[in-house]
Amino acid sequence: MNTHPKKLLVLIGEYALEKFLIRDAKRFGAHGYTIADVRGGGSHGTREADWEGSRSIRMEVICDPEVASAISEHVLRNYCANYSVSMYVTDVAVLRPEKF
Amino acid sequence: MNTHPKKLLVLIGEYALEKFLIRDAKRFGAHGYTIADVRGGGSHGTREADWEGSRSIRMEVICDPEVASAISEHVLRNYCANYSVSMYVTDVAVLRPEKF
Amino acid sequence: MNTHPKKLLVLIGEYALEKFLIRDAKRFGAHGYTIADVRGGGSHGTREADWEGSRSIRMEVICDPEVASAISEHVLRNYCANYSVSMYVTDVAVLRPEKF
Amino acid sequence: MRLDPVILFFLLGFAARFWDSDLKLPEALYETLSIYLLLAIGLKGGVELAKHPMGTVLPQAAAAMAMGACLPLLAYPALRHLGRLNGFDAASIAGHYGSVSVVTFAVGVSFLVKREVAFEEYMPLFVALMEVPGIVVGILLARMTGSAAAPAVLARPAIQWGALAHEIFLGKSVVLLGGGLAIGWFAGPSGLEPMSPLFFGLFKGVLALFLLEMGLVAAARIGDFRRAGPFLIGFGVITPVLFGAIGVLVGRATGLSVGGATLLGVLAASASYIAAPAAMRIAIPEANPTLSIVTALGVTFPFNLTLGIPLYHEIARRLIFP
Amino acid sequence: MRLDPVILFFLLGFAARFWDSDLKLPEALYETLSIYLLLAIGLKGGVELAKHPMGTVLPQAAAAMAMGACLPLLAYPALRHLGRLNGFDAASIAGHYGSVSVVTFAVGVSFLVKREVAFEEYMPLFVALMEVPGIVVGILLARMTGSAAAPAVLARPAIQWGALAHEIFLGKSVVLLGGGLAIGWFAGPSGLEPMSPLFFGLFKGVLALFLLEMGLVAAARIGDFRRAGPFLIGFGVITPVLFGAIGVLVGRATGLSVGGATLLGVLAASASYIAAPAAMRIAIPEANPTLSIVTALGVTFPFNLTLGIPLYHEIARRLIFP
Amino acid sequence: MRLDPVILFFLLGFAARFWDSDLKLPEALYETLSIYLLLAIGLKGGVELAKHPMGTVLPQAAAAMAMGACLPLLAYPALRHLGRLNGFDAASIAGHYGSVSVVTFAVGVSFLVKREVAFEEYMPLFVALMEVPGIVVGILLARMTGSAAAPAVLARPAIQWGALAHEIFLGKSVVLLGGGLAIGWFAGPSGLEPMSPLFFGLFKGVLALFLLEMGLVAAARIGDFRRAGPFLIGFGVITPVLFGAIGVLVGRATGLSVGGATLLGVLAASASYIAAPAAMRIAIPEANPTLSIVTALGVTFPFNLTLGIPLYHEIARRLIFP
Ligand SMILES: Nc1ncnc2c1ncn2[C@@H]1O[C@H](COP(=O)(O)O)[C@@H](O)[C@H]1O
Ligand SMILES: Nc1ncnc2c1ncn2[C@@H]1O[C@H](COP(=O)(O)O)[C@@H](O)[C@H]1O
Ligand SMILES: Nc1ncnc2c1ncn2[C@@H]1O[C@H](COP(=O)(O)O)[C@@H](O)[C@H]1O
Ligand code: NA
Ligand code: NA
Ligand code: NA
Repeated sequence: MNTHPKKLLVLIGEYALEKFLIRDAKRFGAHGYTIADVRGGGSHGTREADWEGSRSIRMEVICDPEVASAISEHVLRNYCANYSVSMYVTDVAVLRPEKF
Repeated sequence: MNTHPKKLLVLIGEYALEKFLIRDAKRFGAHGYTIADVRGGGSHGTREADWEGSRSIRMEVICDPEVASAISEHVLRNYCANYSVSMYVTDVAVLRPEKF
Repeated sequence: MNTHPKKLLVLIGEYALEKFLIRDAKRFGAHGYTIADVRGGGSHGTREADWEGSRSIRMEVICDPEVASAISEHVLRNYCANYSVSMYVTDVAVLRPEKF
Repeated sequence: MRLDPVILFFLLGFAARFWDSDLKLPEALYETLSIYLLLAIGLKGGVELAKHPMGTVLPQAAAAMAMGACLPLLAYPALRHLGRLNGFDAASIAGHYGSVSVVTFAVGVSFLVKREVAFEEYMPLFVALMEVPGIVVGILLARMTGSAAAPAVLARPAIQWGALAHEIFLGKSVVLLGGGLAIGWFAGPSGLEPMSPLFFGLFKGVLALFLLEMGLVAAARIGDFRRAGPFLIGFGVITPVLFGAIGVLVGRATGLSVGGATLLGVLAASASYIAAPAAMRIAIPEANPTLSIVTALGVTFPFNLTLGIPLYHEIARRLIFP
Repeated sequence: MRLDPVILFFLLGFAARFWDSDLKLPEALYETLSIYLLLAIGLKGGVELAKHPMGTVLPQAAAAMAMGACLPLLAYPALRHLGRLNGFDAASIAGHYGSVSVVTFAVGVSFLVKREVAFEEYMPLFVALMEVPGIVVGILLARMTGSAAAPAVLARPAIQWGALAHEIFLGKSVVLLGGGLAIGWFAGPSGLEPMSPLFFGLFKGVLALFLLEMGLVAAARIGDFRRAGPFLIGFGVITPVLFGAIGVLVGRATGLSVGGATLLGVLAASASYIAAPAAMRIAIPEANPTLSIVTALGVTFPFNLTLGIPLYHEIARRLIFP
Repeated sequence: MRLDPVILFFLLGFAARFWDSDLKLPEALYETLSIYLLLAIGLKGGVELAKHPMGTVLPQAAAAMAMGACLPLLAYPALRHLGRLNGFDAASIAGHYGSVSVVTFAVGVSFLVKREVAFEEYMPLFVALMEVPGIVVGILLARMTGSAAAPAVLARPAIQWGALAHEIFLGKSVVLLGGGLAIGWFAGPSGLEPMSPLFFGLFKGVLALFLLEMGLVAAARIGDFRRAGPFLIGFGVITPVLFGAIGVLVGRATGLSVGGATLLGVLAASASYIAAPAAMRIAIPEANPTLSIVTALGVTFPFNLTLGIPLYHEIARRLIFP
């Protein structure tokens, strides 16, 4: 199997941010994204998705390291002060590097 | 903690493929799988899960490296030409290697 | 991008365990968690989430390695004998290490 | 004898899944339907309860609860000694059969209504009251005998009764049935009148949809029949007949009408698959949930829907007006 | 002419999405509404079917099925040669137009009811019967001509007819329509009476909600119009007019009333967007699903709702009582 | 005084969650119920609106909108100076109280209907009109005073009015209320008649289910009371009383009946928890959403349901027919 290293950036945050995160990810060069509805808890309390104000999403972006850096720094600078957001990056291998 | 290295294969694709992907994963030796409903976007456009034709799934398979290769090459060969599918592989550590 | 290594612990199991897993994760030092509803299959058979008894969850915890060990060993000791549970750990990089 | 059409929905679901159709009801719909049914049955019972003197109802209620608590004590030895199940599995299954199935009850009511058989309208009260005792006795059986018999991995500490009571009494089905009863009782028929198109008018249709879903769920468990084995399949047919007869007798003894005794028989004969599985999974984790679900949902539930309910009615008719 | 209010819901959904509102219906609601509509239409048809002699219905049913199988054969050459589409895309789109849209049918019924035009009440039977043949013919077209024409990556083995038949006949829409028909036929009007508040009373309101959702979905596909190109947009308007006229003629030839012929025209003119897309995605993976969806849902569906249905009715009136 | 039964559902939800029951409504159900309520209220209002001369309605509507815009200007200084909140939090909370709660309005209507008090049937128009102005004024307050006062991390550029207007006017609640109004107005009573079993017949029952859910949600926020502190709890009780009285007075001044003035009082007294939280989260991200939600949903909403509505009605009765 001929694989190629990429980064997987995962963003977990309020549903209200969804459209902004999609827009930003594209702007900084991501070719795609995947979003799941989640619930969770952290420093901003419990978000149970029982009500529209407490819905959360988990967004995955497979991309190059520079893109991951650019998106995550943008998110850190612009959203983390005022919104519940968690982020992490991990290494993944993909088969079709041109796709991501 | 006594952990053992395994591969995590993640497949993101159209809901229509779900039953085929499950069948194929088992056939190539996976002992289990986990599926979540997701939405997303990529080279085939936006899939918002607003309607049955635009539902997407994210499937995780923890397995040995050979199994991950076999599944992902099979998917690449059989589905990627005609369906929206993304794949990646990453390293994970498990506690009970015999389970996966 | 100035990142810091952490562990990502993923627990996949029966919905009935959700509240216990949250409680345990906090007790062993996790600062947060994220949960998604999933379906899947493994050694305990197929769990299709078609009915409340067959609902499954996927829980993610970003934490220090010791916390990941503590949680996963606790889960292994207390739940794995009687419940459907899968676990794995992987390396992730975070931007704000104090958060997790 | 024509089948009640709601049962045709069960058969449709069962057939669809059996032949591997891709028909699926979204999980949120399943949950919504079950919340609706529990609440609507509670409301109905509460409204009727307000009309009856407590002096008549209380002794009947006490008898129903006592019966629910005793039934597992009959089932347990059979499961343990005839079926050679381990203590945990036997106790868990016994608890499921001590508790009741809300949907079987609703189909029983529909059966009587179609045949224009009168019954005590406050019967839903008994559904709420009989949910819990059987489960509690099942758990007690597991704690007393199970721990010695099965290869428990954990040194199990003393029973945490507080947590357990919480788990059972605040489970969704008890809250919705009980809450519905209280609201119905408090608001009375006129208070609920504006809500009756939703909670009463749609009831039968929602029941049909729920049975469609239960057919899908039951058929998905066909593969587990092998694991259950012939003993449990037999148990799933014989137990409801015996328990149904006991229920009718208790109904007669406490002065219920033919219709009421039929429904008490239905409750006794039915096995829980909403409240009990959830409670047992936490309280007796060592028990294999597949066994109780296959037996309760795969065998006893369809048996009751098709043959059981008419049978208990027949028993009630012959017993009470012989 | 006043628009049927259900169409206003479609327009509301379309406008909301067009102007980028954040209004979204949960996916579970979409699925629930579509399950409800299929089942309710089937039940309605089954109840009515029981009232009519099979001798009248069977020839009409056979004609409707035959028509459904022939329509793709008309569409395919146009798509292939005028539209210069590859064989897979042409076959897939042809199959969508051979099959039918359940919701367009329901709006057609509502149109006739509002104008107090009578029609054969068992028409839902034809919905169920016409779902499948067009799809099968579309798939056959793809297998026969497509494989040579398109750059298939895979050496495609012989057609697996068993798997394909399973996919189509056990798809959710056939199961729900067919199952509803069977239950309605078996239970009869009196048997379904207790469920009628849910399945019949709420029908029009649920249809309105579903159209709201379809408006949202259709508007979300506006961006794909460019990819479809002017040919397909024209195809999406002209085909329903031709097929609608054919349907009316077939209806007249088989002795349907003006209302019945109108509805057969509506069925012929409508393109499937529940059963066909799901089946085609599996059976003709090489076809681009965007093309068929934009044409069927983005062009033909709104055309039929607004202009098509009144037009087919006009044709039927002039043809049958000239 | 007997509580309206819909409020019992709120109490049931509250109690269930307070005692840590595992009762949960699926999120898709919550969304479905809220979409239904918004649409049904809009449709109802639109149907009634068509019956009234615009000359009467327009001045009342203008007064209601103006009132909605002014109320935050009263609330803001109190929050800022008495409550010592920072500018963002004060502006956000003020905006929530300028806007309205659709569900509180529906309970108010149910209160009047039960007591057979007549009211202007086009009142739902005011719900739609009063949703937005308070929110806009809240945002303006934040932009004008907040930026200086709070530790904004970002150098905030000029307000993007286009994006903001889009966010607010195309939010789901405005679209559904406004769309419902338009459809109801256009289709008229006869046009909506076939949909009335869904949109009007089930209304009260759906409201009850939604209140059950709101009880669960409100009780889940009990832990946040500490964070809100005594000032906000007091604010959550006193503000609705003052605003309710203002609303009744404005209603009287513009010639509304006792019932209409009561409902305008209810609207003024209520705080938004559907439209406002969503808009504020985007427009004033610096504001802590917990504070506004605890106050609006945890304090003011239950207060209005139980004590507020009867109080505003009493004020209206004494004021208008003293
Ligand atoms: N340590 C963690 N592990 C996994 N998910 C987390 C963690 N901390 C926070 N989250 C997720 O991120 C969301 C926002 O986090 P916070 O801003 O800390 O409240 C939470 O609601 C969780 O879903
Ligand atoms: N770069 C990416 N990161 C994360 N998910 C992706 C990415 N590209 C595609 N996907 C997911 O894979 C699906 C199919 O991708 P595509 O075939 O590129 O349209 C999309 O709908 C997304 O859910
Ligand atoms: N190899 C695997 N890869 C991914 N998920 C798995 C795997 N094995 C099990 N799971 C998940 O873990 C759950 C419990 O597993 P088990 O206890 O093996 O039945 C399953 O229902 C799956 O959701
Ligand atoms: Na029982
Ligand atoms: Na057609
Ligand atoms: Na207000």
